[in-house]
Amino acid sequence: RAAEKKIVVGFSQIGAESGWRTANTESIKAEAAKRGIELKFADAQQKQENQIKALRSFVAQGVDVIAFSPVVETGWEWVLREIKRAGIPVVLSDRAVAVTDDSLYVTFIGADFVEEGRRAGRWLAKASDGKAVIAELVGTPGSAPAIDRKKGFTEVIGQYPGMKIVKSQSGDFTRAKGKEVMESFLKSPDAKQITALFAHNDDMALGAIQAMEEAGVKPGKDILIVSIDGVHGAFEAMAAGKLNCTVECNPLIGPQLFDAVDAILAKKKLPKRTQVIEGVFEQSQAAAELPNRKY
Amino acid sequence: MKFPLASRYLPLLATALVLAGLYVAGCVSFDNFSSLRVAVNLIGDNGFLGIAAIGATFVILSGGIDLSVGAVVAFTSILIASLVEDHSVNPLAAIAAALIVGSLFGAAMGSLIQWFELPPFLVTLAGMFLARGVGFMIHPQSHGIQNDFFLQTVSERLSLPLNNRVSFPFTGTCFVVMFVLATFVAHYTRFGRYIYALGGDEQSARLMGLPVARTKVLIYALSGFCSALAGVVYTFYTQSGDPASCVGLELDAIAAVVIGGTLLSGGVGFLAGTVMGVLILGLIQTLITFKGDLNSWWTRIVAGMLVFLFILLQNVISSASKRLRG
Amino acid sequence: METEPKALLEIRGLVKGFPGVKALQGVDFIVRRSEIHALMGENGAGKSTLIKVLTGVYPRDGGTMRLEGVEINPRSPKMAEALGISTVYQEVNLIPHLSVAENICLGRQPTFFGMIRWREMARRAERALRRVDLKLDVSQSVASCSIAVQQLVAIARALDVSEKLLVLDEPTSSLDEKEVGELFAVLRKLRGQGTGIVIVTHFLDQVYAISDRITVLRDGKLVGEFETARLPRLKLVSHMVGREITQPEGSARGAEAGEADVKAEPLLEIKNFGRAGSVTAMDLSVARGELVGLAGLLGSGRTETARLIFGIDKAQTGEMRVDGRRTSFHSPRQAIRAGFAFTPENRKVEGILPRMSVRENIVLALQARQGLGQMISRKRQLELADEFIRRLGISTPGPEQAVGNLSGGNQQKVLLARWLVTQPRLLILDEPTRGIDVGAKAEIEKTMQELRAQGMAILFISSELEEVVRACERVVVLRDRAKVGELAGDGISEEKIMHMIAEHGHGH
Amino acid sequence: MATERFEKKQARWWSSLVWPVSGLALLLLFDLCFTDGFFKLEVRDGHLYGVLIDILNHGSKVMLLALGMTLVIATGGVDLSVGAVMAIAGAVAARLINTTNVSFPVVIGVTLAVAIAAGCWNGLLVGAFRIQPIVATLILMVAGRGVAMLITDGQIITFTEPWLTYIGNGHLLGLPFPVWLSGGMLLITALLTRRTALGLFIESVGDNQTASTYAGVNSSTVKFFVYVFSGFCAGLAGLVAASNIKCADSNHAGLFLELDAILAVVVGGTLLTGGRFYLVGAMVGALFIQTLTTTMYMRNVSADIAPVPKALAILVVCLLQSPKVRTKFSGLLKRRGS
Ligand SMILES: Nc1ncnc2c1ncn2[C@@H]1O[C@H](COP(=O)(O)OP(=O)(O)OP(=O)(O)O)[C@@H](O)[C@H]1O
Ligand SMILES: Nc1ncnc2c1ncn2[C@@H]1O[C@H](COP(=O)(O)OP(=O)(O)OP(=O)(O)O)[C@@H](O)[C@H]1O
Ligand SMILES: [Mg+2]
Ligand SMILES: [Mg+2]
Repeated sequence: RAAEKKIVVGFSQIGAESGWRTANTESIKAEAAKRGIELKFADAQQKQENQIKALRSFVAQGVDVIAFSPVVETGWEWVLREIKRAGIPVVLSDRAVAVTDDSLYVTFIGADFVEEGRRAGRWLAKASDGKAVIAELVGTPGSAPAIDRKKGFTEVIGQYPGMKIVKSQSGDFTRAKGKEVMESFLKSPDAKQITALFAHNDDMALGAIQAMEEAGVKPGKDILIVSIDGVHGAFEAMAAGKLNCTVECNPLIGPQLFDAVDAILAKKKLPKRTQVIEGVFEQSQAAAELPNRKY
Repeated sequence: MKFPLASRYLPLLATALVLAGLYVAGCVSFDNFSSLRVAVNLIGDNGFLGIAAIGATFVILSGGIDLSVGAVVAFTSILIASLVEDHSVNPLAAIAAALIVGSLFGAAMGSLIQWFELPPFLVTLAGMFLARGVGFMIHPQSHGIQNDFFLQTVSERLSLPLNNRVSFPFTGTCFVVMFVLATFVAHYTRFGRYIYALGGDEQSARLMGLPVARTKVLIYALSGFCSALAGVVYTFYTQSGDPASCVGLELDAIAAVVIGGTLLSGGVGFLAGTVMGVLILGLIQTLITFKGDLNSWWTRIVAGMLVFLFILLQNVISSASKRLRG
Repeated sequence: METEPKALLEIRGLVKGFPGVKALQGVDFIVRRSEIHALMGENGAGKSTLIKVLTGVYPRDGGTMRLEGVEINPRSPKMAEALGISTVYQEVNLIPHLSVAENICLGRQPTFFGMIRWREMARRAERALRRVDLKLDVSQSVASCSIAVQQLVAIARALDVSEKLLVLDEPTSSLDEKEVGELFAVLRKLRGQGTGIVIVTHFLDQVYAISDRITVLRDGKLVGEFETARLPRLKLVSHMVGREITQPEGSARGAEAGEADVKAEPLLEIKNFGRAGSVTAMDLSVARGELVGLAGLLGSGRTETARLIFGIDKAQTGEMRVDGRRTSFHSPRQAIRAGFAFTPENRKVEGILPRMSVRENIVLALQARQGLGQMISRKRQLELADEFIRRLGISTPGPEQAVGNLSGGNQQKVLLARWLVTQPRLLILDEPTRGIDVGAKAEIEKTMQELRAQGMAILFISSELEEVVRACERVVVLRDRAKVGELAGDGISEEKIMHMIAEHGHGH
Repeated sequence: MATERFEKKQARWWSSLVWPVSGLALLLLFDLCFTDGFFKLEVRDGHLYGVLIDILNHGSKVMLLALGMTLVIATGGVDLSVGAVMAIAGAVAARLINTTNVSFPVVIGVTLAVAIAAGCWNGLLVGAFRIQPIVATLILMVAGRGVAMLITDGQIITFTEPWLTYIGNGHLLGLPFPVWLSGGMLLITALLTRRTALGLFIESVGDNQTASTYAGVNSSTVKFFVYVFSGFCAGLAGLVAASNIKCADSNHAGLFLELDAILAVVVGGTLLTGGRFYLVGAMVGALFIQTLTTTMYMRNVSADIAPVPKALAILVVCLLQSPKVRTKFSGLLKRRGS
């Protein structure tokens, strides 16, 4: 009887704040449709409380598996326990949670933000021979990617005495803010020294590139630019020589996610953590990679 | 003999009717919607919003506005988390401290509004920025609480089992208790009536010899207290503190108050209306989650349309019943 | 125990200024125990300001105040109340959305361990209202009561607060004779119990009927204190206006009343006009150049009739003809376009735009009728404002003063000016003389007659029967929200009107 | 009526500006003393270049919004939907410009028409259905961003069309085009409200709606108009925002800008309860907010604690505006002087 019933998966997404996120959502939806799984999708609009509400509502609806990308790391203990009591397995995607009892979820599929920061740092150290005066465009204050990427990045450049961050300001992960903040960086007295830019995501880097062009600074040449995500626009910019490097953060985790769901329902054992396959792309690879970018 | 229900209760009745209609519509369209768990979730999940909205109701009834709500909730949550985790303060003491700080913060804003005759909008906006910034100073990111009081006592022991699967969470209990207390304050204390008087006509209230200054400061203190309590409930709910949380919560609170029939210009409204407003916003969210096939943008559009539909029905019902009564 | 009557309240050298206005310039004012003391003066003389300084609404710039010999310095009405001074301010100051009972008991609600006892409160409110002989459902909201009822509620509240010193600023401005009589009976009783009472009114009859002493202010200065019995009326008026006055002549109803043989066809005609819960089956007509009065007791439906005609409320039955053509108005705008004008009785809520200037308040209706595009030039606006400030004697520092800062009577004049500038065909005046001083009242009556002579039709509502009788050539009498009769020409007299009202039994 | 005749005191339009301007001046003075390079201006590629120009440029979005918002607030209302309308406008423009065969004027025309339609929706709810402005506009605030995302499919849509990018990036006579746009709109709004009776009607509705209705002002129509106008202004601001970054970002365009616009209006001296309004004051308010933001960027104030100095700055402006504080202050000065 159970076999005839369609599998129902509840998925709570953080929001739709960027093209990256939309691609992430689409990948999951498309994969669910492909496998004939009924997906209950809930958008939390960046709010943890909305997400908790959605998770509890999934319990009330009696879904088979719950998956979600947590808005923040902490604060999931109670609701996860409630889900566990209801006997529903949980899969985390994209971001991890901090819980005392890791039996509260089955597996985590996603990126390691700290590692992304490290990769960006390593690339910059190599490209600049360990000597760089860096401006940093930080993500939204308090958000996990902003904090972790900064952490990874500073960890790496801390090993190079010739590298230091002179400007650091939040660009809220948006192009408009990235541009506005970069403009003010470029007008500050120490602007001339800046040799590199680290942006926590591609959108801010793309905004900053516009600001540089308007100020008569050559992006990618006068100032080395490294950012994270690897969206389509970033590859275009790299192909045009305006961006130097992007650290990929792959949103297309739909297949991996539903592989995990299938495995759980088939009562197979899963590793606690599944890393998403990600790369670091430089200008030389851009033109070749560009056609493969769907988001 | 007059109809016992005075016409001032009409909007309330209309709101209740539409709320019930919305609920029934949900039950008809979705399996499991009528389950006890959904109803319990509705109250428990919206507990902190409800408490914040109760505070906002007092302020709006008095003709003011408080934009600091969301920031104070976030500030309180991170304050408690930091006190309990980093400074090993007793959880109850931390909660008490947070409530006191919240009330004082509100009272300070109230004093500025009263003594310097500053517009509440600006003062509470400044308060919002301040609370947000100080929250980040305490701890720059979300901070989990491992203390047993939060992990065990609040979430397990203090929730009331209703049947063997569903229990009424403590956050919901806080909401209900706060609602009862607030209703008592609003309708059975002089202070409560002064709030209405202040919102009805501040000039007249002063000329009638009411203690306008004291009342005003107290109202903002009360709102600060409610925000802080909402923050406490939020920490119960998430068992963590987060300085970045609850952005725009004040708008949800104000929306709930206004949907509940309270006039933004002050003087007219009921706490019961506010509670219904909160439940309506929650119900709309629940309906969308149960629907489950809307993408992010359709979620917003449908949410907006549901609010619109609700307001429209509410208007139609209350004006029709007014006409019926002549 | 009757020693020499010691002063209850003693004010010396009181000074108060506003930006551009010296409202009080060294005023002395003394009230004794068991005395009713009238405070008189033209609009803007400073009466209300004196009262507001006394009760701590405004801080004073100079002078001393003593109550029972003790220096007092109240900084809020609350403190004044605590000292035993209870006040009814000029504009009705109640909380519109709260019930009558609450308004009366606000601040003094009976409580049981801090919990308000609503039943007891209603009982207490009823008792307070009974003192001013008012019976009504105390759970209804104040906003749903007519302005006269609101005034009575405010008085009932003040009577309930304290009995040492009672200050009433124009308490009778919208009451009819019967209500005034009730109020005075209460005041006399209080006087017998030792209360000192200050009353402000522009009705000379009332002053002589009730007061023991009179203090006259003019332009913020004290003119003098007089014993009422020894001060002839003309003398009082002279003191108020500051020059000698000869008897103003009684009947303003001109000689033309006789030649009103074949009046032009009526400008406005309503038949069987009415609305459930408001007015039933009203017939009424007003012709060009005719001044028709609407008389009736408080709550008899005069205001409601005016609102129906002006399109504020929509009539449900009957028909309306303007110039013989069937018309109906859905909004005041339409009525205004047809050449109607209406000064509402509740100037605070329905009349003035408090934060806008005298100039803007005056030109608003004219501009609204002309529409958006044809903006009246600033120069023309100032001309109009200046003209009416002069004509109606509006006392203001200038046309740019915010209307909310004017004295009550002057606000009323601004409202009148607003409609006079539109040169309407039909002018509906609902208690236009409310709170207006004697001189200005005569001026308004004169203006009405002039306008009538120029062919304007006027519908005049006033609680002062005397005024109605003097001015109108036809009077429609209302009772219980229905028309009970009509008087015309020499048939109009106060007795006949009263008789008509009383004919069908009494009570409302 | 022999009261003393005082000279006619005409309220001059700039007298209300003193306080917001002094708030801004105070902030600029701070920057002059403590922020290096803030006042550096140079000519590059034939146009002015410097932080001050950036402030004007970036401030123009809020300035445009504040123009509409001033009128809305003057009627006693509020328009929360402007940010969402900006997003819709940007989305429509980007979508259309990337469609072949659609010329630039058509794009602008359609975009502004859509923005006006959004304003009509708000105006209808508030003016005709008498829904409280805050909920009425909340509906579009929530749904509008969804509509914008629907138009762009949740993606960032970039464009390169030169005219459209000119709106947010071009220069005219040495100044950025958005500055001219907001200046021009200020002029138009001022003419519209002060050379016709519209300003009088708006203020009267805000001061006492009942009274102005009885005086023949069509308050529903006045309200309807101000929301339409606000929608139009938001449409322009949306075009500028999109053009500035050469793409439509439905998620972030105009996010939380409604709050800045309201703040600008209130700092400018207009009361939230309605009545008198001050257009130039609102412009100064908008510049104040932008100056504050830019100052924080320049001084490297970390974004997470940036709200604290912002709060303090708002409080200072508040206190400057408070009549109570002013009288106390001038009393103090007088005592000193005598
Ligand atoms: N708040 C205020 N601001 C500025 N001027 C004021 C204010 N209140 C009163 N005035 C002015 O003070 C003067 C005295 O006003 P007041 O109200 O005392 O007159 P009044 O004698 O009560 O007149 P009325 O009979 O019309 O009520 C008037 O010229 C008035 O314009
Ligand atoms: N806005 C209103 N809403 C509801 N009821 C009203 C309103 N205004 C007046 N009433 C009621 O209608 C009745 C008739 O009032 P109306 O004001 O027409 O009487 P009036 O003859 O003008 O007497 P008054 O001297 O009191 O003005 C009163 O009993 C009053 O309580
Ligand atoms: Mg007076
Ligand atoms: Mg009347």
